[in-house]
Order: sequence, then C-alpha cells, then structure tokens
Amino acid sequence: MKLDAMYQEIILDHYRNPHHKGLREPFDAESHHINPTCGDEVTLRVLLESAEDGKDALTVADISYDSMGCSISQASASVMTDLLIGKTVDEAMAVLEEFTALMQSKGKGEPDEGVLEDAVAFAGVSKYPARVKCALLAWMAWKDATVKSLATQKEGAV
Amino acid sequence: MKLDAMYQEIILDHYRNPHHKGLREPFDAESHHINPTCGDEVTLRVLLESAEDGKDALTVADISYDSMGCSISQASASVMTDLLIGKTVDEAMAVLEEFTALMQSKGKGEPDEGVLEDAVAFAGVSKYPARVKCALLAWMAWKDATVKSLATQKEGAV
Amino acid sequence: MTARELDVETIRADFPILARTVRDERPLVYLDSGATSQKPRQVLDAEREFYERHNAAVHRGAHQLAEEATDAYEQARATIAAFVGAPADEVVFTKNATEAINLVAYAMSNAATAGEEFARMAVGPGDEVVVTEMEHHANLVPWQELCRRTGATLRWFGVTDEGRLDLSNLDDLVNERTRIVALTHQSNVLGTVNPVRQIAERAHAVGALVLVDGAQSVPHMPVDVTELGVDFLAFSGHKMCGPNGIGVLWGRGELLRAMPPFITGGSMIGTVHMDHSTWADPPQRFEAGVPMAPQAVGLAAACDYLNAIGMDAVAAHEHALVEYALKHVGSLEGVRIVGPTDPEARGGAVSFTVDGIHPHDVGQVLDDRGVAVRVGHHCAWPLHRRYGAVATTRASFYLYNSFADVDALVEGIREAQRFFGVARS
Amino acid sequence: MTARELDVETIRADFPILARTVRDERPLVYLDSGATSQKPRQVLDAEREFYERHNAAVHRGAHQLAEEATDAYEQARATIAAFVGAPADEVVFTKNATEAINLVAYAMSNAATAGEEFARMAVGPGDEVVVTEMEHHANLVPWQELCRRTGATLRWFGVTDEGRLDLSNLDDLVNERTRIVALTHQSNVLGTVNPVRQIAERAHAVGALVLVDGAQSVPHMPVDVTELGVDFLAFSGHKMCGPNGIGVLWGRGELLRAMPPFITGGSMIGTVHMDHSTWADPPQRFEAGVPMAPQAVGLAAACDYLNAIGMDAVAAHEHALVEYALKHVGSLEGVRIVGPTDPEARGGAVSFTVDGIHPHDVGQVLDDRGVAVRVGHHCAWPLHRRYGAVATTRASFYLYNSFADVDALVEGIREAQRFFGVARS
Ligand SMILES: Cc1ncc(COP(=O)(O)O)c(C=O)c1O
Ligand SMILES: Cc1ncc(COP(=O)(O)O)c(C=O)c1O
Repeated sequence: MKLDAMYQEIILDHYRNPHHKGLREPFDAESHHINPTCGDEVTLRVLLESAEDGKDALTVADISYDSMGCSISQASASVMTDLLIGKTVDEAMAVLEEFTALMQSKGKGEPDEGVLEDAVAFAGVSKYPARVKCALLAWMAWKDATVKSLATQKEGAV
Repeated sequence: MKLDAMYQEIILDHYRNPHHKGLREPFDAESHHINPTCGDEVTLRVLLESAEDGKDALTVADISYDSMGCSISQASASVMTDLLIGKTVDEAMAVLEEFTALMQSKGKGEPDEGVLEDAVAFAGVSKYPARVKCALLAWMAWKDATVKSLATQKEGAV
Repeated sequence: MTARELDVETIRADFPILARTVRDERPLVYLDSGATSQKPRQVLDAEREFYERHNAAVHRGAHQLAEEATDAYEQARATIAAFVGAPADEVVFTKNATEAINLVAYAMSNAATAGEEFARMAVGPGDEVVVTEMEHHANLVPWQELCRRTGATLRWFGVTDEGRLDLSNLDDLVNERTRIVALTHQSNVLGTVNPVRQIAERAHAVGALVLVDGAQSVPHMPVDVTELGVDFLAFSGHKMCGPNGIGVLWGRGELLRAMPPFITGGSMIGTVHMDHSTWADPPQRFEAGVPMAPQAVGLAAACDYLNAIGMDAVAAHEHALVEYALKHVGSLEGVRIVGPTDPEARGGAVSFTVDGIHPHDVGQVLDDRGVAVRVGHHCAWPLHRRYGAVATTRASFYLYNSFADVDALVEGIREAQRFFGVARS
Repeated sequence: MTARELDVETIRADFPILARTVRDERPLVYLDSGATSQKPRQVLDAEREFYERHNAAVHRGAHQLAEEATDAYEQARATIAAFVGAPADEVVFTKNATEAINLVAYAMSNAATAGEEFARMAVGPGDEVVVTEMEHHANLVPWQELCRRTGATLRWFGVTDEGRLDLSNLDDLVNERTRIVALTHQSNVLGTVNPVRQIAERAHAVGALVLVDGAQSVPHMPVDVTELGVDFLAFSGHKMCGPNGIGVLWGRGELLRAMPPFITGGSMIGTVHMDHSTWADPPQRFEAGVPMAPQAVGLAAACDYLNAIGMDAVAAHEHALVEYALKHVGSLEGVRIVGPTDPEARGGAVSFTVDGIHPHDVGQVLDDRGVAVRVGHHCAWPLHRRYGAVATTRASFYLYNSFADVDALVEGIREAQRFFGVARS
C-alpha cells in the first residue's frame, strides 16, 4: 500500500508530537495563512536576530506557531521549525527553496538529505498535488513573516 | 432543385410587383417591426372601419406599408394585403392564425386554399426555419397595429 | 412509493469511467457525485453526434447545418424545460448554476440604470436579501456582492443543531423589506431538503421573490417548478449526468421579461446603434454570444437518460443508500455525522468527521483504497464554522452507486482509524 | 513567407462533418467558419477521453480522479496560454469571448464598490471608453452598458469607405480621459486587420488600457500578446477548432490582480463569512463554479492541432484563399465587396452584396447548392448601417477550405443572379 510512502513514520511522529508549537514572545512579525480549499490555518511568528559578531547576517532566532490542519500540514510545520531555527535567513531561504522544489517535483524529486534532513520524508507527498499545499502551508507563512520582518529591520536600520 | 419549391412563381411575382406598397393616409395605427437577425424592417399602417350596417363588426379598410427585406418578406407582405383588406377583423385574424400555423408546420402543413388563397405558396418556406421569420414579419406587424387600433377604438367608444 | 428498483449493474455499464481502476489497480468507488457526476455513453454520444453531423452557430445562419443546429438546440431547451415542468421559453442556458444565480443578482443591480421598463427589479438601501447559513458559496457570495453594489442588506436563516433550517424567525426575516429569498433546495453538505414551499409562501405574501438553488436537487429527485411555487430555479448540467459547461436558469416568464440583461453581446439584442441598443425577448436576452449548443444537446440526452430510469426511482435508490450509510457510517465509533441522521427530507450527501483524524487524512486513506470522496468545506465555509468543523469528509451518492460502495466507505473509515491509531479495538 | 502549403485533403479527413452532404446529397461546402469552425476528430477524442477516464470536479478533490482532472485542466491552461505567448496564470477561462469582454467591463464597474484595493480600475462620469464602428456587438454592447452603469462616455473610431479604421482623429479620441480602448483585431465582416500596436501605443501614452477582441484573429494567424502590446485579449474556443462553451481572457497579471471579481461563487474565494468574503488570486478569482474542464482539454487539443500545422501556414493558406476570392467574387458584375479589396492586412472574411438580390435570397440559393454562408448583419449592425447595407452575404474561410470551395461560391452567386433574373447574360 502506498499510504506508508506518504505517511512516513517521521511524519506521523511530528504530527503526534509537534515541535515548537504554540505562539511565543518575543517576535518581529506574524503572518496568518489559510488554505482556501480546506480551511486549514496557521498563525506563525518569527524572531530574527543579528549574529553575535554584529555583522549583517541575520539568524532565525525563533519560529512559533499555532495551527489547525491535517497530519501533513502539522508535521511539516514542526519539521520546518527544527530545520530553520538557528540558521541564517539566507540559509533558511535556501532550505525553503529546496523544499518547495521537492514538493513540486510530482514524486520525481531527488531530495538533498544534507539540506532537508527530516523534511526528505515529504518526498512521497509530492505525488499528491492536492496535499502539496498542506505541506507548504507553514513554509509559505514563514516566508511571508520573514519578508515582513526584514522590511521592518530595514526601516529600523535607516 | 428545391429552390422552385420555395420560390414559387406567385412569390416571385409579388416580390417584383408588390401590391398596396407605400405608406398611406388615413390610418388608425402604425407599427414598426424588425427582424433582429437580418435587420429587415417593415413599417405598417392599418385602417379599420365599422361595417356599413353600423353593427359591431369592424372591417380592415386599408393596410399600407413600407418595407426593406428579402423576396420572402416582401412577397408575404404583398400577399397579406391582398388577403386581408376588405375582410372583417375577425376573419382576418382567422387567416393570420391559419397562415402562422402553416409557417410553423415545418413543411408538413396542409394549407386550406379556401382561406389562404395565394398565401398557400408559402408552404415551401415553412421547411426553412430561418426564413419563417421573414414570411411572418409583415403579418406580425399587422397583428400589432390592429391590436393597437382596436385598443384606440375601444377607448373612443367609451 | 412504487418506484422500480434500480438495476445498478446495468446502469454502471453505461458509464465507461466506472470500469477504470485507480491507485494500484483498485476498482473505482466513486462517492463524489455531489461535486460532479459521471456521464453515460448516451450523453457523450449525443454531444459527439452534434459535432460530427450538425455543428454550426445556432440562431445565426440560414444554411442547412445552422438550421439543424438551431433545431437541436431549441429541442434540447424544450426537453430540459420539461424535465423540471417548465415551458421552454422560460429556460435560459448559462455555463453553470453559479452563472445562473449571478445572472439574477446582476439583473437586479443593473435594473437601477436600465430604464423605467426594468425599474421593478431594482434594489437599494433599505431593501433586504435573505439567504441561509447552509448555502453553497455560489448562492451566498453573489448576494453579498449584490448588496455591496446596491446598498441592500443581507440577512440569513440559521440552522439547527440537527442540520435543519431554523425557521423560528421566518416572519421576522422575511418581511416587507425583503426583495428576494435565495435558498438551496438540498444542502450539498448536510443533505437536508428544505421546506421551500413554506418559505415561498411567506415570501410571496410579503411581495418578495424566491430563487431556489437546485444544483443538488434537480439531479436527484423529481422537481417541478410549479409545485415548488418559486420564481427562479438554478441548476448545473454536470451534476446530473450532463456535460460540463452548461447550467440552467428557469424563471417565471413574466419576471424574465422584467429583467434587464446580464452578459451582453451578439444574439441578445433587438437593435444596435453605436450609442444605444435594445434587447431581445427572453430567453435570448440572457444568452449573449455563440451558446454551448453541443452541451445543451448532451444535457437533453442526460434528461432523457434519467427519465427513462425515472426520477422517482433514482430518488428512492438514493434514499435507500443514504439510509444504509447513515446507519453504518453513523454507528462507527468516533464518527460524527454533520447533518440530519434521520433519512426523511434528506438527500444523498453524507458528511462526517472522525475523531482524531483530519478529513484530509481520512480522504487520503479512502483514496488509497479507491474510494473517491470529497474533503474540505465543500464551498460551504460558514456552515462548517457553524458546526465547529474546519472541514468534513463527504460521501455523495448517485444512481450508479451500490450498497457495496457504502460498505467500501465504512471499511475505509475503519482502516483510517486503524492507520492513525485512533480505533479502540 | 516560407510557410508550408497546406495539404487540405489530409486536413479535411480529420473533420468528420466535412464528409457529409446537405440538401439532396450535395457535398457540404462550409464557408461559415467566421461564425463557428468545425472540429477535428483529435479535439473530440481529447474531450471524450477526459470524460471517460479522468472526469472529476477540478480543484475540489483529493482523490485520484480529481488530481488527474485538475492536472489536465491546468495543463490545458498552459497550452492555451502558450498558444498566444502568455504565462499560464494570466489566462482565465470563460464560456466564450463575449463573457471574457463582459468580465473586464463588469470588473471596471464593480471596482466602484469593491474597496480601496480595486479603486484603480473604477470608471465614472468624465471618463471615456473608446470602441470602433466595426465592432462585433460582443465588443460594443458591453461597453455601452458599462457607460450606462457608471456614467462614463462612449466614443468610437469611424471606418473609411475602403473598410479600414479611420485613425485621423486618434489623438483626439484617445486622450487623458480615456480609460480603455476596446477594438477588434480582425473584423468579422470586413476582414480588416487593425493596426493594434499603433493604437495601443497612443492609449498607453495617455494611461488608457487596451482590450483586443481576438475572436477572429487568434484562430487565423499567429498572435503573441507581447508583440501586440495590449492589456487584454479575448477569444473563443469554438472558432478555432475547439469545443463550444469555452472562451479565454488573457490579461496582464498586474491588471488581473487589480480587478475585483465578476461572477462570484465557489472556488474563487479566499475566505467566506456570512457577511463578507475575500478573493483568490487570478486566474481562479474569475472562474467561479465548476469549470468547463473537458472543454479546456479540447481547446488545448485544438491548439496542438493548429500548432502541428503551423499558424503561419494557416494564415498563408487563408491569405491565398482570400486573394483568390476577392479576385473572383469581386469581379462578378453586380457584386460589391464590403471591406478592403486589397488582400493586405486582411483576413479570410469576404462580405458582399449582389445588386437586386437580398442577401437572404443569395444565401438561399447557395444553401440549395450545399454552400453554407452567413447572411445578415453578422452582429455588426452599426457597421452595416455605415455602408448603407441592411445585410450582407459573408463567406469565411479556414484551414480546411480549398480553392474549389471558392469556385463553388462564385458559381452559386452566378446561379442566384440567373434565378432572380438580374444577370446580364
Ligand atoms: C469579432 C468577434 N468578436 C466577438 C465574437 C463573439 O464570440 P462568441 O460568440 O464566441 O462569444 C465574435 C463571434 O461571434 C466575433 O466574430
Ligand atoms: C448546492 C450547490 N449550489 C451551487 C453549486 C454550484 O454549481 P456549479 O459549480 O456547477 O456552478 C453547487 C456545486 O458546486 C452546489 O452543490
């Protein structure tokens, strides 16, 4: 049965025990995304911080979220926070890109496990176009919130 | 060839030498009808008169018209005036009904030559739905104008 | 009811797609007819025959093909009109039920600037439009937008916990300010069949119009516009064994004549000058452009197909299926039916939630077993909010479904519970 | 031009209807493609295959059929978009070109009440909308109605005696008050191909939008939206070997995003509450309800079919036919061509009058001989008035027509002249 290919143990684990869930302070920016076909929602906050050395590179200091949705969307949010927290924004954006490409690969992607780590488990989901949106929901919300946060940081910098 | 069945000599004669054509005074009511698919037009006037004996029966004293259109619509107007002028309104309405039925018969009507006279020549036209409107244009205008005239007569009578 | 029992096997043989397999060669169990129905060979043949023998632009030519095409189109109109007990010239073809409803809503806002002749249909500030909380977005959003364009006020009936329309405030909601009441005949989520007549009587008593969304009723039960006692009925071809791309608006002749046009262009005009135009009579007034004649012919073939089986028989068959489904799905532990659990005045849509499993995941397990259902809010988002559900899983039935299909559904739900570890046993 | 010559016999074999006979077993000579084209087997097969294998409601399900249907629909969008050089997400499906044009006109009037976000598209008193005297009613009446709804003013380009657009007052007509210029790419009566780029440049210089009616150009010549330099392009599937019931609006992405919806309902929403809704992004924002997915698939097959032949080759073939027709029809005594007699910048519609014979009667004689033409004002009534003709007879060509078809037309006209006794000899 194909179900196991989609619902890998890793996904079910994150679904049952999501990491970093719950909205936290402090944060720079928040975004709220909805999947209009099923009504699933996520509210997501990001906190960016300048690296210790005071140079330009910003780091993803925290991602917190509240969400309602299916196993795929919940697990994907959880895996994402594990992956992105602690990375620089540039590194995180690169991961987002890699994950997006995997999800749009219609089951034909060859995920880079070095970059995606646990997120490679979602490879099977990419065969189900209707579920790709679920897997991407939190990622899109993160991108959105990060872009907002960067915009604020810039303003602040001026 | 089927053309002859549609364009009977009688029709072509009326088309080339239409009877009662041209707008005349006096008249009780006028109507203007257009065939929206081809732009053909007719302006038609009727004059109704009380019968000599002063009783209720109204007579079609005159029908005059100006028109632009194809052979079928022109011939049909001409034949109609021949048929209806001089009849009582009730008789004329009966002829209209017979003619309408013939035109809607899709080539299967058995026209009553006693009632329709020259108008039986249009039997062939009823096989061509797109031309039925042409054949009926003047008749519909006559009906319209007559109804208007009757309405005015009634008001006058009150 | 003396309805014949349906010979489901024979019927299924008419639907080529039902013979296919999905996901690793599993036979297809199609339980998504509420979204769109499958099409019998007879319908596809009729449409193809039109294209291959009679295709031409209808109402626009004087050659033989144009005559044949026009004839086929108008014959189709007559057949479809008769299917709902209406005269042919009261039936307008649209692209789907959604357009049919929008047509009425736009005619009402257009009436404001369309001249004296159409003033009767106009609405404005102080006027009210009434819908229900169980509407499909297609019968909700167009009315929200009508109100936005005109300044009228939108009001709505609520629903009871049992999934029925709450009519307790009927007389308050439908009052002298009400211009139109728009409601669904049968809910696409709850399955509920609404007491349209009762509401129409109140509406007419206060001078309001009534539009019924028949997208989920006309395909599934005998519907007669006179018996319904309403003013407008909208439905879609694709949900009743007909082609996509065609919908129907039936309207009382007198009202259609009082309505200004919606979409304008060719074939709906009286005369056209550069600076003004006049309109053809209905139904042409509402059918601008080259119409979907092949689809009309296909939909007429669908009506013939359904008539040959008998709409009474179709309704009885679905009633039996839904009764069986309510019993067997409803009795599963952890499963909650959203909608009446009583099969009376209820059609063949069974929506439910499964404790601890998101509908997407339920749907995925079912799909993996070849059982096609719909998951989500089914274009009835406010209704889902009302019942505290983000989404539901919906099985919907049609004449080609069997009791075995329901068994497959029940088995699939159990499997989902096992897979996600929420089953007791 | 290095276009291959078309192998008309091979092409004709793809169109089943062209093999039929009409009126007493006469072979069909179909010269009415301007009204609607015939469909090749490949298109009918593609549509049927969708129904028999993949049919489901697109964008609404998570089961395998729904995935396949959605995929087929979006693939079709990409193919059709590429056919006119557009990105897929800038292509909106409508029921026909008429609806596509109405969509833009209604979005502009809806903008008045649709909130700040869409205010940019709004028009009102003092604003001007510009059309031309050669428009099909589909690209005239919707703009009359937009002006009526909003208080804007309609203005128009005239046409020259030769059948070309009169651009002498371009700078006056298109000015700072102009909000949109809507014009046809190729006239369905005159055949004239308009200098769209030149007009678009002026329009854009004064900040006006440009909508092009491509109903008669996209089927007959290579069209690339970037080269055209316009903002919107509307066309119909049924005139380009595709199914009925589907039309296309291409619009620049930025503009589509700035437009409020037209028809509202399911699948075009962001969120829905009882008292308000928000919208999906384009193209979904403009595709309410279950769409005509099978027709989209059929239209994509039509694009593939035309691409395989090559639109350059199609255009060259029609150019040759029209040149031949202008020469042979135009030289008949008593026949007047309405439209340019010069084949340059001119497509394959040849309209004419015959002295002493009404177009209906000309058409009847032709029909009697199996030659299908259109008679009337061809939904361009003001244009006919301009040329002092109540109606004309129109022959229009497509890739499946041959020189022999033109000969049959010429012979038919002669026969009409003989029959009605207006021939000299
Ligand atoms: C130039 C032109 N524009 C618009 C249309 C309208 O197309 P449709 O009727 O398919 O909407 C037509 C054809 O009828 C046309 O020839
Ligand atoms: C109750 C109801 N109304 C309206 C519609 C809209 O139908 P369509 O999408 O065919 O316009 C649907 C189906 O989607 C429906 O179920």
